[in-house]
Order: sequence, then structure tokens, then C-alpha cells
Amino acid sequence: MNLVFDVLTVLAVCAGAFFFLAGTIGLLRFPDALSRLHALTKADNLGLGLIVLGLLFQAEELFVALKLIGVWLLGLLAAATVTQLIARAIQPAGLRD
Amino acid sequence: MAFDAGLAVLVLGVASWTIAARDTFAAVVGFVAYGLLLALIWVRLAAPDVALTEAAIGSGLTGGLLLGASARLRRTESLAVGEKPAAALRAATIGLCILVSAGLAAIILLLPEPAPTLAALAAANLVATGLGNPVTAVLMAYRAIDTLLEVVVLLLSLLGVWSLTPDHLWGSLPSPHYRADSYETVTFVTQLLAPIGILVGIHIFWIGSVAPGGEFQGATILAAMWILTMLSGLVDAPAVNRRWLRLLLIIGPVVFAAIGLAGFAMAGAFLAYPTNHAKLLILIIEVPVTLSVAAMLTLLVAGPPERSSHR
Amino acid sequence: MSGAMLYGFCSTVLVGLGLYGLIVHPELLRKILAFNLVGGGVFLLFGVIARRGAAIGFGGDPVPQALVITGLVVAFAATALAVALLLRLFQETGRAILQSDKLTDAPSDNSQP
Amino acid sequence: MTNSTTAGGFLLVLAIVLPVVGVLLSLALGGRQAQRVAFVVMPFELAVAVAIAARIWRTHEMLQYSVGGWIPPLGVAFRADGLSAVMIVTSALLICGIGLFARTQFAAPRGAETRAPLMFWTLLLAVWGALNVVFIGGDLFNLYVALELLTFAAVPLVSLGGRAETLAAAFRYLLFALLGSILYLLGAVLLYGAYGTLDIVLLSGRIHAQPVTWAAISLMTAGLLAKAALYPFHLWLPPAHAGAPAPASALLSGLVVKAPFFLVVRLWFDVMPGMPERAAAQVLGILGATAIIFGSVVALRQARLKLLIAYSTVAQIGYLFLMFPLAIRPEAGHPWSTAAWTGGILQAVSHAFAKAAMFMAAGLIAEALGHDRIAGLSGIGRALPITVFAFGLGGLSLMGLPPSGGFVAKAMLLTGAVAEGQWWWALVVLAGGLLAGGYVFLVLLRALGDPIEPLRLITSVSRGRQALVAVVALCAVLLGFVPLRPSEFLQIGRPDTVAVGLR
Repeated sequence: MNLVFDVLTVLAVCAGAFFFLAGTIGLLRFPDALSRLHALTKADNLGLGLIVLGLLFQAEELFVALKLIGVWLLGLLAAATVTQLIARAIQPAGLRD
Repeated sequence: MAFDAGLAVLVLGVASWTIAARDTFAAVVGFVAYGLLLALIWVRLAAPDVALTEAAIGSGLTGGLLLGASARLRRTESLAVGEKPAAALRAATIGLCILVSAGLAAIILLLPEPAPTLAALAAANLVATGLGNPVTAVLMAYRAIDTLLEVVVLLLSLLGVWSLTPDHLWGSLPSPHYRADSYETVTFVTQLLAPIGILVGIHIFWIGSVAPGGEFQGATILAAMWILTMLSGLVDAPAVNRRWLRLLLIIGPVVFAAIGLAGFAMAGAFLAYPTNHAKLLILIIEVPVTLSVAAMLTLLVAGPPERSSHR
Repeated sequence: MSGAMLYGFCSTVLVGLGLYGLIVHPELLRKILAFNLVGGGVFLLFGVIARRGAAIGFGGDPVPQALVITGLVVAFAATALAVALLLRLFQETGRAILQSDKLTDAPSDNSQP
Repeated sequence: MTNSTTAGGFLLVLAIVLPVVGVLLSLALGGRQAQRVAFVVMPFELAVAVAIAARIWRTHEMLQYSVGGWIPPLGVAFRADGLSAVMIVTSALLICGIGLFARTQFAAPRGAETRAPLMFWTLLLAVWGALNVVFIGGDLFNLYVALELLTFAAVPLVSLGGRAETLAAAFRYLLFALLGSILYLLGAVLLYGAYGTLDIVLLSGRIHAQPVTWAAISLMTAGLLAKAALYPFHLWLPPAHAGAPAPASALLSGLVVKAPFFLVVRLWFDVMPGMPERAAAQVLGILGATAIIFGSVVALRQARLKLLIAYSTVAQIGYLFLMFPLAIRPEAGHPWSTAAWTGGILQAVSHAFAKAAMFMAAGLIAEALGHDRIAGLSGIGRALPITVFAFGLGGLSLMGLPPSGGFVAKAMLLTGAVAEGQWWWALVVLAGGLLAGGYVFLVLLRALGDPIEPLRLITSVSRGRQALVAVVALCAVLLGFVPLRPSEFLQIGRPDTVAVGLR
């Protein structure tokens, strides 16, 4: 059982790391700010989610698991908010609602 | 070991960036990353209490403060170009700094082995404090005087910030006012986050007696929530001459000093606690101190008063 | 070499880097940043010393760890005061650098309202 | 020397807690109450200071207090020896004088709270508390917190006027002070790493000559010199001290710069008794000598009175550091039984009174004239005779003419130089006295001269305030009646039987 969990953890964390990597490359290579933001947040939210998922298999008590999920949710919230704000800041003035 | 080496290289890289970057804003962003990486190092050094403080105050609050300042100062960067010191001076400075670093590195190689430590002494006296976290015991019992004076230091720096108010604005409100309707996103997130954040802050403070955490870390999170509600326009920064604000600021140090003085009668010394009630008394001190410190941190970030009315 | 010593060397480089920035950068905000870098290095060195003092089941000597917490709070207070001074200076003069400041001829006791 | 609390040790706690409580109360009550709180605290705190000195005088032993009952190295100790007592009493007397002097200048108006009075009275108490922690702190980290306390109380005083150039001066002061603190802390960290304690008495027992010790002491000394504005770290001092309101200048120049000097003394004579090499002490002496000559010459060339006085502070700080080459490893006896040791401390005390009086006198002159250009002082001697007299009395001490504390201090330094066979310091002392005579007479000649056109005062200055300045200056003169020999009181609490300087 433990071995299965460990394998799942490794897989999920590796997948998460891949998304972080992809997001970072996107951040560096994409042409304009909006698409960079897109690459960054999408990949990071997924990457963070997968890493949290991987760690959930290692959680020994419920409270720890809940805390991990809380970390993910807060991360999502922060990323979404910040993306909104940055997008709004760089939006050309004429396009504003 | 490989992880440590990688982390060290990363920290040095980010630190070099904050020094070398041309754009001040970019340098400050580098500094925030630097603080977070340092927090990781603190975990590696088996100092989770410090890691929390570093992430919350060293990276978070300091970073926020500097980001705000650099945004305000953006226009001035071009002015400083002509002021760069001569190449010779810079070369001499580089030489000096390499000398300092290398000298210090050589010195720490010479530190005695085994290293002297107060860990055993701190552990042996832990029972008398009723606490489970030795770091909190140092802060609240063994060296409580440092902590009391530290709270006064925070208060004095706030006074220093307030003393910069232009005379006609004394008694008015600090920081720009953010209107609640301009950023629906922030308002929404704040309404969602603030209650959670306050709970987390109280939790971090509460477990400080037995586990990593404590009043300063908790207070920082509470301060962050207060700052967030101000940024989102949900509440306005308080005017500096409000009586309730003044009382909030001093309640922590006043209770701290009062219980410290009561120690003369209760336990025969200033800032001493009677053994059976040590934990309770420390808690009675910590609650108001956390509130006062949270208020001080918030107002330090808000800055001196600069506008005379609410709108 | 232990991990702690590695961070020890890291801290000494941080002190050097920060000192360089403190001396060379003309912009005051960069000086404040550099001061925080030096502070980070000094605190890290204290943390390494705490780690070296690990004993009787503690991962580190709690006394220096607690002192670092105090130091971090004090450093924040210093940064806040410096930033506030800088912003006021900017408001008054439009500059964020220090020039060779000569006192003007104004009476120096205008503190009275 | 044991590490427990001595009888009367609680006085040390009071010396710190009273001003702190004052700060908290005046902030809470605000408005006109801040000043009242300060004037309530003053007599009590002065009484505590005198009680501390009296007890040390009577028992001939140092006062000690283990805070919270925790004994070092785990806990923090407060200790007051003869030297601490002298500094505590000096601060108390001078701060009371400055408070009385500032009473009208920083009187809070009726009605709404105003900024400057609230800040001044609160910060005055904060400086007092911070100074007392510096003078009795027995733990190097506790002293670091005390230094920061002092910085955060002193820097806002500089920019209390709010003008742009004082903001710049305050910022420069803050930068130097912060750099100084962080270097000091770095040294303290190294000492903890090497010896496992930050307590001064415990350290003095464990410390030995090795690279870590030298590195730590050098870093701490460099940091403290930056705060004490010893040449070449003096750049921040003149604009800061000259730009502050007069009572704040008096506080900063008279007392605040003495705190880091006091800690250098603690480091060199208490943390590592008998260890410093003479060569290292010569370096401090050379910096001091340069400061004396440089500061005096620049003072001579100033056009503004307050800047002249500030540069004179740069010079007078130099004298303090002449005591190191003369008292470290003396030819005979202990460092603290030398004439130079007493001379150095006496210089700190007499300069405190003299310089405070001169800054306050300059403040009154600036108030009356609306400027402090030296060229425009003609006739002020007739308009404000007591003030100019007080200025002259202060100048007497700076020049080192009898009867004045400065005379005794400088005579003791000269005696020390002769006794140690280091005659070159004697030349510096004499040259510094001549130069000081130059800049003091420069001002006095102008002030006592006849005005070309009738002098117009923009406000009148009360006789009470003028008399107060004269009283402060008289304190510096009265110190001239201190006997010309090594003070026994200053040696109380020093390790006399420990193997010192005899390795």
C-alpha cells in the first residue's frame, strides 16, 4: 500500500513540476504580457494542484490533508486575483469596460 | 546536500539580482523572492519559527512596503543616472566587500567545535515557563525584556513615521484611499480571504506556545488582513489622533509592563512569573501584544497621514 | 562540509553583496534594499550558529533563533521608517537621492506652529 | 562577581520602565498631556538616577539585576557600575534641563492636538529610556535593541522641523545608524558563535585572543564609531545636529552620541579586559586626533552658528577616543586607575553640559534674530547678555581653560600622555584647545561687537530661559572643581583582582 502511494506521489509531483516548467517557459517565451499571464497561471494552478495531490498521499492525518488542500485553494485564489489585477493594469485604456 | 547547495546558489543569484538590476521595481521583486527563499533556508536550518517570521515580515510586509515605495518613486530613476560613483570607487568597493566576505568566511571556519549552545539550559528551564516551544520561552520568559523593548522599538518607529506628517495634516488619514467599487475582484477576494486570514493569524499565534508560531507571526497575518481590507476600500485607514487607535497601540506594551511589574510582587522579580501561572500570564500578555503589534505593523505600512478627508 | 556551513558561506557573501549595494547605489530605495540584504545575511549567520548548536533533541539553539525573530521585527521597523523618510523627502524635493546637502540660511528653529 | 540580583537592583528596572511608561501614556493621552506626562516623569526619574548613584557610592559595589530572575547566560542582566552611574546622572540632569528649556518652544496649544509638541515630549522620554538601557545593559543583544531604540527616538528629532534639508539629514543619519547597528550585531553574533553567551561579564571570563574575537570586536567597534560620528564617519553629524530644533540638538550632541562611545568603552575595557593591543588602541587615538584637528578647522570656517557648534562636536568627540591609547595597557596599574581613563569620561560628561548649553544658547539667538549667521551677530551680546555669557562658559570648557570640566578632562589626558610617554597626544590636545579658542572667540567677538545698524529682535527671549542655559553651562564649569586625579568612583565595579593587562 505504502509503495503504491509513494509511486502515485512521485508521478503526481513530477507531473506538477512539468507544468511549472511549462509555465515558466511560457512566461519567458510568449510574446506579450497577456499570453504570458495565461501561460503562467494556467500552468501554475495545475502544477500546484498536482503537487498538492501528490503530497496528499503522504498525509498522515486528516488535518494535514485539509491544510494542503487549503494551500491549493488559497494559491488558486491569489493567482486568479493577481492575474485579474495585472491584466487590468496592462489593458489599453480604450478597452476598459 | 545537493538541495542545500542549489538553494544557496539560488539565494545568491536572486540577491545579486536585487543589487544589479537596473529597474528598482524589478530589484524589489527580486527581494521578495529572496525573502521567500531565505524562509526555505530557515526550514532547512531547523528554525521553523524564524521561517514563518521571515516569510511574513522579512519578505511579505517589507516587500509590500518597498513595492509601494518603488511604485511611487518610478519617475525619479532617470534622475539618478548621473550620480553613479566613479569606476575607481566602485572597484575599490568591490575589493572591500570581497575582503569582508572572505574574511567572515574564514572566521566562521574557525568557530569552535563542538559549538557552544544554550539549548540544554533552555530545555531544562522550559517546565518553569509552562511552554512547549523553546523559542517562545526565550521570547516571553528568559529574555522577555528584549521582547518588551522590541515592541517599544516598533512603536517608536511608528512615531517616527508619524512625525513626518506635514503640520496641517496632523490628525488626518494615512495612505491613499482606495474606492471600494473600482476593483470588484479585490473587494470580493478580501471579503472571502479576510475571515480566513484572521482565523489563520489567531491559530498561528495560539499554537506559538507549543509549536512553531507566536505573537509576531500571528500579528503579521492579522496586519496583512487589515492592509488588504484597506487596499480593497472596504475600510479606511484610521486617523492618527483617534483615541481608540492610540489605546490599541499601547494596550500590548502596557499590559506587558504591568504584568512585568506585578512580577515584583508575584515572583520576586521584574518580568518573572510564578511557576504555576506562568503559562496563563504569558497568554494574558500575548493577546494584547499581538493586537498592538498588528496595529503597529499595519500603520507602519500605511505611512504618515497625507490626506485631510475621507473622499 | 555540512549544510549549515554552506549556508554560513552564503551568509557572508550576502553581507558583502549588501555592503556593496549600500555604498555604491545612489538611489536611496536601493540603499534600503541593500541594507535589508546585509540584515538577511547577518540573521542567516546567526541561524547557522544556532544550527551548529543543535543539542538534546533540539534542531538548533533556541536562543539565537528567538533573537533572530526580534532582529527581523526591528529590521522591518527600520525599513518602514527609512521608506517613510524617503517618500517625504521625495515629496519635498522631487528627488530620491542624497545630494551634498548644505543647510540653507533659513532659521533652524521653525518648529513652532 | 556573582550573577545574582543585588539589593537595590530594582532601581535599574525603574530607570528603564519609568520613561517607557511615560512614552506609552503620553501617546495615549495625547494633546497637551504629553508635556505634563514628561514633567511628571522627570522628577521621579531624576530621583531614581540619584538613588542609583548614591547606592553605588555608599556600598562601593555595582548594582545588578537579573531580569525575570533568569540568570545569564539564559537571562539578561542589568548592571550599573560607577561609570554607568555617572552617565545616568548626567543624562538625567541634562534631560531635565533640556525639558525645562523646551517648555515654551514645544508648548502644546489649546484645542486640537498638534504634531511637534506631542512628538518632542514623547521622543524626549524615549531617548531617556534608551540611554538608560545602554548605560546598564549587561547583554550584547539587549544593547543592540537599546541602540535601535535610541536610533528610532533620535532620528525623528532631527526632522521635527520638517524642512527638506532636515529630512535629508535625518535620512543620512538613519543610514549611518542602521549600518552601525548591523555591524555591531554581526560582531555580537560572532561572539555568541565562539563563546556561547552574550553576557558581558560571562564573556569577559571566557574570551581569549583569537581571530574570531578580533573580527567581532573590530566589526562592533566600526559600527559604534559610525554611530558616534568619529572621523571619518562624521559626515552625517553636522547637518543632523545643526538642522534639529535647538533642544533636540542639545540632546543629540550632548547625550545621544555618547551612548555608542560608552559602548566602545564597555567593549574594550569590560568585554575583553586587558586584551587589546596597544597598536589597536593607537588607531582609535589617531582617528580621534584627526577628528580634533579636522573638526576644529572646519568649525572655524562655518558661516552659521549651529553648524559651527556641530563641527565642534565632531572635534570634541575626538578627545573621547584619546583615552584608548593612553589607558589600554598602562605602564602601571589598571586601565581605569589611569589619569586618561578619568579624563576621557570627564570629557564625555563636561562636553555634554557645555555643548547642550551652547546649542540652547544658539537656539535662543536664532529665535531672537530669525537667523543664526555669525556675520549678523553683532550686538547680540547687549541684547541677550546672559545667553552670550552662557555660550562663553560652554566655550571655556571646550577650550579646556580653568575653571571648567573641559580643563580637568584635558589636563588629565595630558597627564596620561606624559605618564605613558606618548607626548604626541599632548600636542593634539593643546592644538585642539587653541583651535577651539579660535572658533569660540570668533563668535564672541562678533556677538560683543557693536552693530553697524541697530539690532532688530523679532521676538523677545525670556530671562528665565536664558538663565536656564546659564545654569546648564555652569554645570560644565562646576565640573572644573573635580579633583585632578583618577576618580575612585569611576572604578567601582571594575574587575580589580582579575589578571588584567599583565599577560
